[in-house]
Amino acid sequence: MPTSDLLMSGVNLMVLGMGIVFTFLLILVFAMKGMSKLALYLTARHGGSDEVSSQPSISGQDQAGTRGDLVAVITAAISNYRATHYKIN
Amino acid sequence: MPTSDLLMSGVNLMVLGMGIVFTFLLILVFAMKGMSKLALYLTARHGGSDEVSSQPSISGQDQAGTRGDLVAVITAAISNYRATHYKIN
Amino acid sequence: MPTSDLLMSGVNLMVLGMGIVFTFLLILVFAMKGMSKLALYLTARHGGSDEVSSQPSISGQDQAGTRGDLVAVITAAISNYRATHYKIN
Amino acid sequence: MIEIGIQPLWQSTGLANLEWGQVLMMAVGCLLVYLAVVKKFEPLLLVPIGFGAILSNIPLAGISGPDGILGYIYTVGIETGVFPLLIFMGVGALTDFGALIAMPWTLLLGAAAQFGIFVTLLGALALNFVPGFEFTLADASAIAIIGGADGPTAIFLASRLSPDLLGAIAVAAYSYMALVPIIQPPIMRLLTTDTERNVEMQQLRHVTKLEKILFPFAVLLLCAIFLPSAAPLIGMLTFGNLLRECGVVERLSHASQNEIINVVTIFLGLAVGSKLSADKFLTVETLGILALGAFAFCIGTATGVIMGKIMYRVTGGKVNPLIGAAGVSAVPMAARVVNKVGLETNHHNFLLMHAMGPNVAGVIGSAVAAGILLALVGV
Amino acid sequence: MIEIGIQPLWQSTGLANLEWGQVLMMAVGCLLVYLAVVKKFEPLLLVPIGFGAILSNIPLAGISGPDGILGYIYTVGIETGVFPLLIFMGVGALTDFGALIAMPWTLLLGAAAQFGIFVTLLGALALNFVPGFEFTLADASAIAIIGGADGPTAIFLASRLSPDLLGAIAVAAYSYMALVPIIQPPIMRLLTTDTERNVEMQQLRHVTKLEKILFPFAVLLLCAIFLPSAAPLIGMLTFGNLLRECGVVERLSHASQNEIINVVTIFLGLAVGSKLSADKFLTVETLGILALGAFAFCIGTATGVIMGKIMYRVTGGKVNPLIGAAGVSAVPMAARVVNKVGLETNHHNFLLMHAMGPNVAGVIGSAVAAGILLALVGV
Amino acid sequence: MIEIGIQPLWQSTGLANLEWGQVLMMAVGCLLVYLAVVKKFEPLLLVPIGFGAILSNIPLAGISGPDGILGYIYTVGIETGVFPLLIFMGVGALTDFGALIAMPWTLLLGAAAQFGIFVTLLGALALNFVPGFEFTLADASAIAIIGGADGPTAIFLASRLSPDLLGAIAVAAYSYMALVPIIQPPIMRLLTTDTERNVEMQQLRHVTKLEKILFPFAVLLLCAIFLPSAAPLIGMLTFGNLLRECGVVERLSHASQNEIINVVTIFLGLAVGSKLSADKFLTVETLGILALGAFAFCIGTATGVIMGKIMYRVTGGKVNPLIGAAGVSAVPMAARVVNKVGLETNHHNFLLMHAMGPNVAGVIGSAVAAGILLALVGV
Ligand code: NA
Ligand code: NA
Ligand code: NA
Repeated sequence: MPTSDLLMSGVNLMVLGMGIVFTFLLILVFAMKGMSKLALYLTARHGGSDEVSSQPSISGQDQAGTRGDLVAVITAAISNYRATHYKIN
Repeated sequence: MPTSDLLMSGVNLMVLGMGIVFTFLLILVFAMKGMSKLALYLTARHGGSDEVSSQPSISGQDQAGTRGDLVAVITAAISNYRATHYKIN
Repeated sequence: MPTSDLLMSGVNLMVLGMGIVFTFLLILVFAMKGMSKLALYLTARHGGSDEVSSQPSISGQDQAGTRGDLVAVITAAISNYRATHYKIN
Repeated sequence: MIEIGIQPLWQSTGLANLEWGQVLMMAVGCLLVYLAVVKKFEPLLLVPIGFGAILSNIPLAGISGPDGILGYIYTVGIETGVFPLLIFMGVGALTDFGALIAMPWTLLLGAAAQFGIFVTLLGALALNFVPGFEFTLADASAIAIIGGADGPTAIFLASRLSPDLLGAIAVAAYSYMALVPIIQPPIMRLLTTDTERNVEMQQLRHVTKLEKILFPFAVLLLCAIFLPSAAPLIGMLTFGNLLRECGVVERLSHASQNEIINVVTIFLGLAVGSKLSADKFLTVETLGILALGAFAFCIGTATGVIMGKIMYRVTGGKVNPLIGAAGVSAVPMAARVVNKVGLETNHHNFLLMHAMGPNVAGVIGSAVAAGILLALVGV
Repeated sequence: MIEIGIQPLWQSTGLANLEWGQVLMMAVGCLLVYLAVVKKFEPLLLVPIGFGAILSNIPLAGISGPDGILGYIYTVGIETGVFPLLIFMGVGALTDFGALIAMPWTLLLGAAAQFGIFVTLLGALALNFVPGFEFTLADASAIAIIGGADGPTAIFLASRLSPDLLGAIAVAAYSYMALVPIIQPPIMRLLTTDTERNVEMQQLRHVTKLEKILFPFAVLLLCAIFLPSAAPLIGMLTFGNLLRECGVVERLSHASQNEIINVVTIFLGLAVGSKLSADKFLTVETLGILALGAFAFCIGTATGVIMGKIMYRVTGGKVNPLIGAAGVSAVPMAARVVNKVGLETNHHNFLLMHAMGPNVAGVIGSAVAAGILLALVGV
Repeated sequence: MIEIGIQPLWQSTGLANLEWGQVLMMAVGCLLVYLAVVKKFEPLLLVPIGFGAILSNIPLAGISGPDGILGYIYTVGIETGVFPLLIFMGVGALTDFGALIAMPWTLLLGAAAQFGIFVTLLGALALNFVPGFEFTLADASAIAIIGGADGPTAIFLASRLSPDLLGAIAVAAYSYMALVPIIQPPIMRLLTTDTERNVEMQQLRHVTKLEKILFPFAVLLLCAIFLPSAAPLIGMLTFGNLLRECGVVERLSHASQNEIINVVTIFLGLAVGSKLSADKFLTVETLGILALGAFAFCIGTATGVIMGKIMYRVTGGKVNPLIGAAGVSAVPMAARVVNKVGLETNHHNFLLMHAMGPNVAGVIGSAVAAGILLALVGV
């Protein structure tokens, strides 16, 4: 395929690709909004005290870094060592 | 194979199967009794103080659950971290 | 191949093999001396305080064995649990 | 030159290729995850199985196809039988057989509870009278093993005898294992009297370290002599247990109980889920399998308890018949159920330790039953 | 009888068989290790990649050949696509999507930043006008994905569309991800005003556990419906995230975040390194790929920021446009860069949490872009 | 219709199919486990090897057959050479080469101790004069490597040169490594004078972090230039060591030292055990291998000590010749033996650290010897 044709294909791909990316993520925005509404409704209906904080964190890092105290370490060690919850068959 | 023949085979399988299961486990009962006798004899002969308690436990669970205190955690952490006993070739 | 010929091959292999082993490791001796000189020069030039002690140890063993105290355990637990440093893509 | 119109673009969406069966199977996958997360049904298995079902029913993606990741995992781990055997090794490393060694007679309870397996085999064959069912002897055997209440054994046997039914069998096995606390108590209450349930058993004797080390050899030896077809399962179980008990390979014991079993559980679950395709699962046979599975659990519980009653008689009232129900395996859930039902009648009667004996005996019992089925029905 | 003279002995040394290209590639490997160890360039990947490059260029040893360990690892893990997908599972298990759930609109920032991918695709094709370059559409697509700033996605796509360029693409992807703190700030400062950079965003709302559990299903559902070609990547990502959030499979979540991702990272790195052979890497095309990669990152950053500026206008100044730069992914580095640039202007303005939204949106965005490229360009 | 009589049932038992050789091999397996558990002979390897031997000799079960789990593990891990190489990576990650870097001359002790390998090669060939022995040059080389006192190296070489003898060679290698505290001291005492054993060596110099990082590159570079056939072993060893020392990839270093080496050790042991079949092991050749192995260890120890004595002379009494015995490798057991024998003569003379130098040099030395044998004898 001559380079100019390839470039035409590339332009098509770009337009189409960015279009799909945007469309897809836009739909996802609305899906998430709907999902959140549903979740909040369900959580509220079922009593709904909820233990998850709104502070997102990259797993583990903050726990061991920011609150890097004995309690955190011991909690970590416990949760790490608990070979426990494996129901064995 | 017609279903009735299949059923006959099934009945045979059942009788035979349960027979073998029972026979096998019955032999195992005696094997275990013999094994225990041998083990107790050997243990007694070799001085025989023995550190294993009779309380069976699903691995780990009790340690971290029941005795879930600092000592247990630290023991766990040590035994977990000991990259030690690997003789390296 | 008759055994005597095999033996001749074996003698050749022995002479050659030990020769190569010795030559190789002798060259390595000098390579290591050169490498150490380079490293010490570079370390000195770059300020060069260096945290590694000269006490070689089989990994981990000494830490948990010799200095098997709380600090070591907690260090171990922390370093073990740090799911942290994984940059996630 | 790529010029893409609306038509081919539409053809590359999932929507355009979605079949009803796939939608239903994704719903089944979501249901399994729901049961796992909300109802705490064996979450370690049902979360990966459920999600695997969703992934493998996405149209066009081919995730469970021959070049998809789930397809690869299935070929490497299930078709070879390696994954269930590794899980069994981990189970061995996680299990303390002390209670069984202290009470070897409870092996008979573990034997009796396997009756559920063989009755179910008959039931599966009888279903062939109903139009729409066509179970071969191999199919029926694979279905029957659900009554063993032992996930890896069921997956191992199904992968050998009836791979097409593997998905439904694994789902049924784990679902009913999770339902043990609901299925078992009524049967246990029905078959026992108050006096029987009230029996306090004497404390377990001390078990020495040497006994625990010799135990795996004793079991494996008998298996090698009499039932070599059960040797892969029993062999890996006893190997794991030896790693645990020998006391000199803590690194390996730890790896079996953690890294290996965790990683394999994820892959096993996903691979089982990849077998939940519409054409294999959305059949009347699956309904039959689900019904037979429940039936198997009930029968197994009942025969276990009945054998418990026999031992109660023979020993002059020293054995609480409830512990027979633990013989189905479903470790350690069934033992806990026994403990709970026992406490209902007598608030000071803790049967947990005594129920662990038949409970782990049930694991051996169903591996033995699987070996028999393999030997007699397998090619 | 072995009688060995000097000649055949000399012929079995590396020195006698060394080619210049191999020497250069070993030097490239050393350079990558140097960058990783001294400059802290993505050490988890670049140390194994660099060392893999050294190993695979040792003459006669054949370590990356069909019978060598790196060759086996490549065949098993990369050719099948299994390794990058497992890394993606681990990434899902390590990622908290809470910030994104709290601010779903930031998904659009993650979309905008993917513009870098498609512009680079055009750039790669345009390079064909330069003599010496002959990129096919598949090559160009694989190169373009560097702009996604997401290692496993890049490796996955390259292994499918252009295996010969895999080494160079992976090296470029990880190198530029490490350079994010150097590449992004000037562009961010250039495109924003002081007022814009000064915007303090309101605190994130509380995100419930249920939302976090439903989130992976929402994403996967849309992917299954509209873009099944992205389902392997998105599927494993959401699976890992479900393990993390569902709260009932801590063992499996821990295994995904640690054992699996660590072990796979070692092998993935070595296998990628095994593709750094002289004849594949020491070409003018690699220079082109490196240039295009830098270009892609710049464009992606710029379009992210520009979309941020649009959202700043639309919301009447509630959105700080800087967070758009985090849309390229490069989690969590890009979010930290946003935070740092934000603090330069306003010492009390911590943007880290707000930047995490577009940051993880960028991961989804580039997986979506990869799916599109696979669907439209893949065979 | 299945109707099963006594005859076919009996035919499916192990008892009916048991051969004497299998009984003996199971006994050998039990003996290995006994040595491991009671005598603490290298339990990490000998427990899995012994149990693998038992499993693979169960009649009919086919556990080490082409469709058995041990057969799969052998094909995937040993035939490819991947498992011993991964163990070597772990060994590299577990080894601190600091003592060697501080005393590079001790490399010569590690060289001298390899004499045991080549003398044993000659011995194996000489055994061909005895009727019943027919060792090829490849067999003899594989047997000789037992003298390297390094398990993974022995398994790697044997899997390449003489797979049929792999089982016996691995068993001999690990058994003698466990016997180091019994084999070495008499030889050490015999060859040294009281004055020599009394030498206190000066404290090791400080080794910088940079030296430790550059060390793996120095070793690999020389290997690449002069002996590429040793590159797979040396390459993985130095890669593991770089992960350990570079300080920026703690996750990967931890994974190499734990998850990977533990899991691979279990599988490696089982797979080696699967080669302990009666027809391969119960031959007069195995007796020869066992005798040659002991011989190899003695010679290696002696030549190591003799080289120590030479260094004692050359340095004017600064080197304690005992540390030469550690040159056989068997890390860290041989170094401990040196320490113990040293303390017998002088209660304040701790030689452990000084013995670690030749000890780890021995690992490199035997990998080099393996490379030479591969280059000269391998196809
Ligand atoms: Na059972
Ligand atoms: Na991205
Ligand atoms: Na050695």
